[in-house]
Amino acid sequence: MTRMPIVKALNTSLRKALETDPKVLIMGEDVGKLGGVFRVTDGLQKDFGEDRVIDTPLAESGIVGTAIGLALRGYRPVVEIQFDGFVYPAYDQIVTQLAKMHARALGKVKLPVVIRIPYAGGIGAVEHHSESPEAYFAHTAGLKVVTPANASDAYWMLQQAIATDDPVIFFEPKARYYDKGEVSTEAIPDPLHKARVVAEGTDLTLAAYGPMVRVALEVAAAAAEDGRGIEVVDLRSLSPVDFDTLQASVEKTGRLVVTHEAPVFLGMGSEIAARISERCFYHLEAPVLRVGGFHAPYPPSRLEDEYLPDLDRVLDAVDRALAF
Amino acid sequence: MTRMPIVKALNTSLRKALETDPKVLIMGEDVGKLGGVFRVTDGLQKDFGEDRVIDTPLAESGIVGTAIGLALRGYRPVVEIQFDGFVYPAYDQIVTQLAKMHARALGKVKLPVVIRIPYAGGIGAVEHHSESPEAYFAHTAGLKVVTPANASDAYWMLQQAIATDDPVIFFEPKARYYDKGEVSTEAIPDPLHKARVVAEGTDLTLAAYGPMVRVALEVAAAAAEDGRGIEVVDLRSLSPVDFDTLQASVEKTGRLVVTHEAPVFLGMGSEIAARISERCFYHLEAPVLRVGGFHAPYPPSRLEDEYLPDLDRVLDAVDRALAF
Amino acid sequence: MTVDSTAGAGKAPRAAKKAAPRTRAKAKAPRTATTAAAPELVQLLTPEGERVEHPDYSIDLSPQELRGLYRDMVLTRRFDGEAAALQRQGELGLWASLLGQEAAQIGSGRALRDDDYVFPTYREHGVAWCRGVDPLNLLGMFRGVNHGGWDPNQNNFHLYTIVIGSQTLHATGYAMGAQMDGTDSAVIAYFGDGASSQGDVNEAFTFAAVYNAPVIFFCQNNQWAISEPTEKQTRVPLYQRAAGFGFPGVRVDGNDVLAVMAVTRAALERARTGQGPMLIEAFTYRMGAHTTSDDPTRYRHDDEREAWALKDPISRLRTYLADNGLADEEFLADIDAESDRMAKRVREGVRNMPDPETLAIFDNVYADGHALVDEERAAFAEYQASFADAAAGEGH
Amino acid sequence: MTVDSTAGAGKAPRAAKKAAPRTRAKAKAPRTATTAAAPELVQLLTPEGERVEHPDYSIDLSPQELRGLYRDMVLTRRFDGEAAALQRQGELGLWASLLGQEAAQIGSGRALRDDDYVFPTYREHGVAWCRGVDPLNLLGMFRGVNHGGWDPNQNNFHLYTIVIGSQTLHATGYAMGAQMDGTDSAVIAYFGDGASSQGDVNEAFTFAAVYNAPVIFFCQNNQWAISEPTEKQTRVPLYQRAAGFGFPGVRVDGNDVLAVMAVTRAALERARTGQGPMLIEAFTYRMGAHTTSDDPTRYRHDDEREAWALKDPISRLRTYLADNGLADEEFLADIDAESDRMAKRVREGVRNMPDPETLAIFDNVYADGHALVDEERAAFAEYQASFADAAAGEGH
Ligand SMILES: Cc1ncc(C[n+]2csc(CCOP(=O)(O)OP(=O)(O)O)c2C)c(N)n1
Ligand SMILES: Cc1ncc(C[n+]2csc(CCOP(=O)(O)OP(=O)(O)O)c2C)c(N)n1
Ligand SMILES: [Mg+2]
Ligand SMILES: [Mg+2]
Repeated sequence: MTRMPIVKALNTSLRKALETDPKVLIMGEDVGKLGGVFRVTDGLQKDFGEDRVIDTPLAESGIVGTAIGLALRGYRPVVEIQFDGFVYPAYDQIVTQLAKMHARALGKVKLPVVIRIPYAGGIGAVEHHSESPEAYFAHTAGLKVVTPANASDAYWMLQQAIATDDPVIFFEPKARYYDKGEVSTEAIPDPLHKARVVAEGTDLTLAAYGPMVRVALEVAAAAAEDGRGIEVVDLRSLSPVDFDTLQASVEKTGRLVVTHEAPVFLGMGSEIAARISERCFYHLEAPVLRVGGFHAPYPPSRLEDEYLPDLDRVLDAVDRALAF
Repeated sequence: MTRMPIVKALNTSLRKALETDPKVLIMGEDVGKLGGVFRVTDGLQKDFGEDRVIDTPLAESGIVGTAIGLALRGYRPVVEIQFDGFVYPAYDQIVTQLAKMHARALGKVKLPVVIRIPYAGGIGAVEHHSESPEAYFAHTAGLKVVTPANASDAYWMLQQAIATDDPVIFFEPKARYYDKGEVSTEAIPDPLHKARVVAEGTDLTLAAYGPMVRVALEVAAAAAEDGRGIEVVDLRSLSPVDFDTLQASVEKTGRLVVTHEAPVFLGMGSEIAARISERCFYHLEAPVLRVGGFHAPYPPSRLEDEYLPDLDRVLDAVDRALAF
Repeated sequence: MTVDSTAGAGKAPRAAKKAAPRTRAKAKAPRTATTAAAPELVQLLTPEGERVEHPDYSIDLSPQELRGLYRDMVLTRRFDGEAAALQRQGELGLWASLLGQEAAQIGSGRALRDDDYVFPTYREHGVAWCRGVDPLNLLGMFRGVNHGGWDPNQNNFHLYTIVIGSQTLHATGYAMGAQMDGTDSAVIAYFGDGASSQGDVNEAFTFAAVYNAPVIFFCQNNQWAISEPTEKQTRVPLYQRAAGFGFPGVRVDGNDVLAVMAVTRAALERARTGQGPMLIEAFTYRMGAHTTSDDPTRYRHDDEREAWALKDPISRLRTYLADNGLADEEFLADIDAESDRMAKRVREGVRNMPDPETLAIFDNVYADGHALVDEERAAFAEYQASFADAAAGEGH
Repeated sequence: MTVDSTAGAGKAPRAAKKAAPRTRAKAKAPRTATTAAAPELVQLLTPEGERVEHPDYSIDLSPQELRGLYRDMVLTRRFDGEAAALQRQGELGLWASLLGQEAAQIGSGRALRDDDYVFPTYREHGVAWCRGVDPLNLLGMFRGVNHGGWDPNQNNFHLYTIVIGSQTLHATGYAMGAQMDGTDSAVIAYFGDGASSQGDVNEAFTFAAVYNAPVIFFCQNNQWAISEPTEKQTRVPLYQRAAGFGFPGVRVDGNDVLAVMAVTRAALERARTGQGPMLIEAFTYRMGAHTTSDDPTRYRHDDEREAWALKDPISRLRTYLADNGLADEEFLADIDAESDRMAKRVREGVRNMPDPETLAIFDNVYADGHALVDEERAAFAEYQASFADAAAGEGH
């Protein structure tokens, strides 16, 4: 057990993957000497060489497209997209090629490509550096989508994503990169696509993932002071979503609030609300409420505290759900 | 009033727009002499010249990117993307530029660009020619998304989309191109973003759009034989969605089924189910049920009849909702 | 039957007389056609079937090899014609014909080694043939029973790619891998003149150059991208694109199987010896429609097609073989018989191709499984079973 | 203070002595630096401040114009330094410095006519200056109060674009429009060496060539894309990319304001007279970090920077002005004073820049309104009011 920030857990996980599987490659802009703009790949090129940790031309479609070719050749590329807002030039390669090629080949080729994307806001950045595009990927069959919320998950989920024979979009909550947690490189981790109850409670279920898990735990703590038991579920996986864990919780609590930074309209919360409303129709004592970003471009950073769902806004939804 | 197929209504609408506004341009692959692979632009280059009806290089990002530049110069480009599955190379320009530029400029520039996309399946085509990517666009703030289901709407909604000062993604149900309907070029059309009740009923609301409206009407007719009154709502606009019309219907019927060709997971139905479940919490006598495509790539055409929601599958959901 | 009309009709040249097409072709050549190659065009066999030399590229093939190329082209054309016929008969939903591009595909395809890897578009039936891919495999996607579905690694021939240009990046990545593996295998990526405009293709050029990847970019400039002539994609010859990315480009007569083979061999040799990528522009012509859904009469003139018919890749090699006593009646008859057998097999194979099982919709979406897919599959199976139950119930 | 250290420190050269930098620079030049321009590099003013001629490009400026360019560069550098300081003081969230690229930006910016249109990246503060954009406007996005937000049509200077390469397509489209309008205005698109790899930039080349659009592609090759040297983007000089798309490319000494101006003027003249696009590669150097978030010590050596410091764009023009008696103490003092005034205004302006209203989140998402945005705005306003109410309630 070592205590380390998420960014270090990711770095350690990548190092482990490079050490144990010679087919693992790291590709991206500035991942080499610089170690990535967030230093997730710090020191890796030095130790594993320019063939394993590859600084690429500045072209996201090219990065993902060549990663696909490398995967076809038997490699397991781990691609870094520098920021959420820069994944779109690669969207075509991701949606029409990476996601569909296994099916196109009737299973005869596999595409073990991981695309790491530092995502979400709260770091005071300029435009395109704070977005939460996860729904675009979760809606796409053929992709798996996961997002860790703590250092241990960062380490293990990245190991598991790299070991998966399917393409995985790996969203890293960049505002949490320096959140520290215990990491055991020995422990037996939870399955990659399992949600986890991170706080127990009986009055209401609060579902969150990535950067919002910390906020959700704060909400639970604040509510506890008022004597209300909030059960917080860290979804961890967005495709597939572990609806069984969520359903079990909602059957117990009768109420669900979902929160994420992405815009509410057609965000993950919409699918969760739709499905849980169906699965728990007779258990729900209040409609599923959603707290998320607005239907607006991510605002300039001086407004991001207002734009992002925070303790107060989530608590407000919790209150409304409980008042039903 | 003239009876014409949707494809002709679109052609007539484009001709009208070219005639009345010299700033309107048509751009795309094969839109010139060929008149587009579906002939939507048939004859327009001949009559309006190569400067107004522009055959472009084979590069979707380039098409949308230059359309943005033309819009900045005061033009109103109407872009054709040849098939749904080929819009992704332009996704970056659409999401990071077209959708956001008006806000980036604090309103000082407008982006009146229409992107026409023949979409959805049922035409026996090869891969990438039958997809329903509307949720990717409806989730994106800054875009408007609409889809006509009949010839009159095809004519008028395209007129309205071109007149809009915002970017509009205009989805054309390609399998319905030859469905005929009356078009009056004099009538006062419904507002672009208004849903329309196309069949009245009191037992259940069935929401559909684009290609599924015809199926929904067949469902209503079949159900009527069994003495059940299905109210069919043609959503017409997917961003924004006219939830008021939908809510009014559901408050009357107490039940809602939503159907679309796109995969259910994070499809339009998820947002509709989530929001109507919230708005009509005390009115719903059954959970909102969704009938759509599966979480799988659009299958080879010999399987598309099974993949697409059809009369039977929608009726099955109607039965289940009514049985609740 | 004359050489030209044979080529024009796209039929296997079974009754071709040993005519003297050289002079006739010259006499008939319309203004737009140049029978002599432009200086930038590598040519080793003229449209009239005459062997010429080129300062940079040469080839020396045995009679058997020459006959092999001829056989490949004839069989490929026959297959293509058969598939088009099957489409007309409703057995295929669509067909993308390679008519006119046989030399570009056979010349390059036969230059490859088994361990080289091919990334095709949707029109490389001739290259598939060279790789030993069962022609029936190519028809599945056009029939609508799958999206391709063959095993790319069985013949080192990747699946057909429909999204224009995408495969050039896959090829580049694959070549980067081949290089890292320390092999001397090379990779070849096919694409069209229209595709040259796509960002992906140009990004592939950048990656290939920067990593010095052993990849050949093989552009079949068939003059058209559906209805758009090449001038809508570029205002200079496409082979010139390469130099600006730092590797050589060459334009070859794409209807001259010998020149294509020579140039492709040279490019492969460069790639194998660590000299990096190369762009080959095979200057050819799409004799047919873009696909069976297309109507080229809307956008191009017959005389263009007629001019190109005079440069037919098959007739010029037949003339050469005949002129040099390399092909006798027996040889030609054998090919005819083989063509017939192949065509019969293709027809029967297509007609007997089973439709996929409904639940195949859920197969191979993921390699490692996915809860949602499992759930949807189960629900759909149950839904379908309910009809069977109802039917069975009624039967009682 | 010597010329080199002045340039190196990035300060306005207020106390520069009239040294003889020519010989010194030569003596100190490390191996990687060439004081004499490579033959392919257009240069009209050497790093030592000596006027030289070029066979294809010439310029003849009045003393006033020369002093104007000098003033522009000094003020731009001062503004840049001031912004960097404001970032260190926490007034800005980020700053992307143009230090070292003043000549590339001023030389090209001053070649433009008012009716020409500029599509910048995020680093064109010098071009903005030439267009008359209020420097304060540039700081809004770096402070985080907006995403740019100036009116592009006021100075024909488009918003900064962060997604690499996108703006080259906007510029091309805009130029197509200018051409259709029958004007002789031109458009200039700025982008970096890194950006040259993006598909969008290459698609812009294709569109510009095919439509013969009056657009200048102005690439500031500052040798780095964050931590990646230009070799990670191309293996041949970038200006050569153009020829393969069918238009001319030229490499100019990007630290030579005269050469940049001459080349840009020539490109504009071509564009205005219907000769289509041109690519200019301004060979320059990013003297600072990529942005204030970057730490270049991790990936590049000081000696590279030192070598480039010898080619500083401002010192060479100052030397030339001084050598030719075109700038006296008063002129230099005036610029200093003007710099100080401007810096003061910028400092104060930034500090007084108001934060946007919270509800501005919902403004300008759409021009014609959108029901969902209206609904969310109303709900959020109500939510916020509930706190005010609560606070008011508590106050009672
Ligand atoms: C990204 C994308 N856009 C559009 C299409 C539709 N489309 C299919 S083939 C084609 C023309 C291709 O022309 P070219 O590259 O010259 O190849 P050819 O068909 O001539 O062999 C087009 C536009 C597509 N398949 N992919
Ligand atoms: C599509 C995209 N990918 C990545 C980034 C992150 N990024 C910002 S600047 C930059 C380097 C740009 O280099 P260059 O084009 O040479 O311009 P310079 O910064 O040197 O002026 C990168 C990778 C981005 N802004 N957009
Ligand atoms: Mg072509
Ligand atoms: Mg740079």
